[in-house]
Amino acid sequence: MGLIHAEEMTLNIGPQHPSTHGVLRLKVKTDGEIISEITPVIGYLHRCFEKHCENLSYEQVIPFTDRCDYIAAMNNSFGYVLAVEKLMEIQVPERVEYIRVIMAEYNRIASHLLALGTFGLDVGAYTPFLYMFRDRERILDLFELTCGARLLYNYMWIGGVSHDLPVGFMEASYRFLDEFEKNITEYHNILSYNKIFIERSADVGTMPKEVAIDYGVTGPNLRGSGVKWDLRKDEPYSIYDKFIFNVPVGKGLMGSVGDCWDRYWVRAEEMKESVNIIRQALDKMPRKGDVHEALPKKVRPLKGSIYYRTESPRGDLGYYIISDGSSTPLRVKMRSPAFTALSALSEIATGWMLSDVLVILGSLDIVLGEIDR
Amino acid sequence: MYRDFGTIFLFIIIGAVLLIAALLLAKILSPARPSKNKLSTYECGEEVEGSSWVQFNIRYYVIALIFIIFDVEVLFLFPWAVVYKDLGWLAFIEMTIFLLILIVGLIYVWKKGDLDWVKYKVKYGQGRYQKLTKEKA
Amino acid sequence: MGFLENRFEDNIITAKVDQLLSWARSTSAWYFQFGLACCAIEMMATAASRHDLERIGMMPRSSPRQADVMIVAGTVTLKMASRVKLLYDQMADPKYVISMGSCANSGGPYSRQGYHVLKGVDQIIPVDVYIPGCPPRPESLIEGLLKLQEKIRHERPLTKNK
Amino acid sequence: MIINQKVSDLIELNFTGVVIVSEEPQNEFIQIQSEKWLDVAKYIKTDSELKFDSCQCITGVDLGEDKDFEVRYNFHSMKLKHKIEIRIAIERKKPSVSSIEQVWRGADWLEREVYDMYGIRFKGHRDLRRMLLPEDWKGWPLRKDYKTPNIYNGMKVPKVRKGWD
Repeated sequence: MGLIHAEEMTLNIGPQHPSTHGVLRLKVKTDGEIISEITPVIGYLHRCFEKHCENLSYEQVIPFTDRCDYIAAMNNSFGYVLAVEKLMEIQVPERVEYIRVIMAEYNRIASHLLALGTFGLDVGAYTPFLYMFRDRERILDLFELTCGARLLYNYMWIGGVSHDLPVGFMEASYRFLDEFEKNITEYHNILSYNKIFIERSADVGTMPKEVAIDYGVTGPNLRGSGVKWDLRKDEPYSIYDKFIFNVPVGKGLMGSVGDCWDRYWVRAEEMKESVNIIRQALDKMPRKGDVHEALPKKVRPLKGSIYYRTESPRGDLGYYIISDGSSTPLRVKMRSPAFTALSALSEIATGWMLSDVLVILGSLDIVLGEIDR
Repeated sequence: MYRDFGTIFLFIIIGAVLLIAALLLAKILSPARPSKNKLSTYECGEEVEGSSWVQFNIRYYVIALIFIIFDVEVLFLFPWAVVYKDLGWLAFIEMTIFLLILIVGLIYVWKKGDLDWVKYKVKYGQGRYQKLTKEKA
Repeated sequence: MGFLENRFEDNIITAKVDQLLSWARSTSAWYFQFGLACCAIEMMATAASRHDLERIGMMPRSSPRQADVMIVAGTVTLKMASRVKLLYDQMADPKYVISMGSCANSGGPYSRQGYHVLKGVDQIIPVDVYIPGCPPRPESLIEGLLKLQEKIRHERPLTKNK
Repeated sequence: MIINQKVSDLIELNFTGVVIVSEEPQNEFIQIQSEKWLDVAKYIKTDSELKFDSCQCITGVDLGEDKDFEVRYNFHSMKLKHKIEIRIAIERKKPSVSSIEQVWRGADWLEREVYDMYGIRFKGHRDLRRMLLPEDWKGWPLRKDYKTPNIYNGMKVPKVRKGWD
């Protein structure tokens, strides 16, 4: 049978596809059902973020950082704001630090809920998506309570936050957190230990530790491969050193270390850790304090540059800001974690079947707004 | 006897009518504005590269052949099963011989590995895909 | 043109048949899953459990052949524009377009320095309903869809020159 | 930061005359020349004391209309948990620097994006194409002297002035 030569067919899992999580195109060479070569083509959502940063002042850039990673907008602007404050050596009051950590962690839970829900969709389970969006809506209500917006908040300002916490926020949070803890175990029962889900995602698309580090993959994808690296723990920024939480690392419970199931499991466990952080933050938060206290009159950092990293739900979100003393930055470069995660896709997904490749893509949890910037 | 044929004929008529009605209704009512772009093949918004008339892997042909063989085998079993009661032991022995021959064929095909539908070429396979990992080039 | 389309005079019978046809089309307008950016997440949230889109008869379809409404949810960049045009052409008639979010309406926040952003999707495809907002709230998206359904309901597919 | 001083001394030890002492003390970085950059890169990845195994971020910078370009690399070591920043100045007429794509696989896409935005050619890069913009896009957008094109494939690019302002 070796004489008969089988050609390969080139397919486009193109910009418009239900499971590419946005406008990503995968040029795929298939031999029957097996993928022999994948080249991701991106740029369909390149919205010139860095060009905007060179023409807008520092505080005008904040809404654009929200729109880069639109699923975790709080974490994005949190990273940018911290970078500029470090550049200007602004010391933010205690209460603002706590509010920012609470908002960032809530946004992490909301982003992970969306990631797990759509990953369930990729594997073919429709109902967990609806369960998880029901809880995500509850978190969006809390955001709406504080800053009026559901998805893109422009909440983090340089030196403070836009609104103080409203009156009913604390009780609503406690009520939500108690119910949400029970829901996480419910999600584990529906999806994580579901036989078909394990069959489809365990041992599939394993990413060894060396490949992950070499490609610069960070965040839950890296922790899924067994590397214990979390910026909140290893390079504590803001007030993360005041909280006690552990960092879940992939242990290969259902398959090998670093497979799709592990990345999914790490995200599910991280949600529990975020709930702990929020609880501790809500207890220890100083009740009084004006949030607009440290707002600078003119945002005009002195000449210099800084590379500041924070832990976004997708990984190491880095901002490289160069200021030339004027009120508009000379250059802002956003190091996007999903960008490097996607660059590892062609390495770990060759040789799998077409349907497995989409499961691997879903487990990497990429957002195209952040990749194309 | 003839009444039965009548009902079958009636079924055929109703089936045909329903089928044609469904197709015609759609053809009549829907606005048809064919254009070159509309008739081009849909590939997620991209122009199509290459063609789908490629030489497929041979294993699909072999699998199809094996399926047809065992499908026809079941075909022979149906009439036999209907009149099985009044044929007695002789028919039973004949049928078991027939089945045995085919089972030998199945074992041969299974051992030869033609039933392996999928030939993975995984780069970092672990766990159940361990043996499929390509030798580290 | 279709066999029966725009063929009859305007009288009581064709008016009633038109009403029936348009009503049937309006209550089952399947939308074409075409999420580009942040508005796609709001579209997903609208289609999910709290604000359900299926109760107004709109089911997500991922192929242009089976969809009636194309919701352009997000920023249309210049690289994506030719694909949007091709996908719109590949949709089956009768087809409608909803431009969701200020990025699709007019380039939105990216209209000044966005060298790679198309300033409004109506430069390449005809748009039926514009929904303002960045991203529009699920309620405003549903209001836009209801306005589109109202527009479909008043169409007259069978009568001449209407 | 002590690590920064140790790294520049080690590089100075192995590759004499590469490190340029720069006047900007505020941040920890090492300015080096671009000639022997590939060997320095291999050295800092494999050296037992440094082990920078993860290339975090590559940033292209256009310092001004007539000034030079600059490429800034941020490296990080997962094992020894320290990080440094290396800067390389590139002259504006024929911008090119040797590519470190074979050393860190993550640098492949980052370099292609810097090429796409600034036109800095990375010598030795196996597949240097535009990363984000379409292939037939003319010009390098993030350069300070970049003019937005008026028409691209028949679509008006700049905002239509009439009626919108």
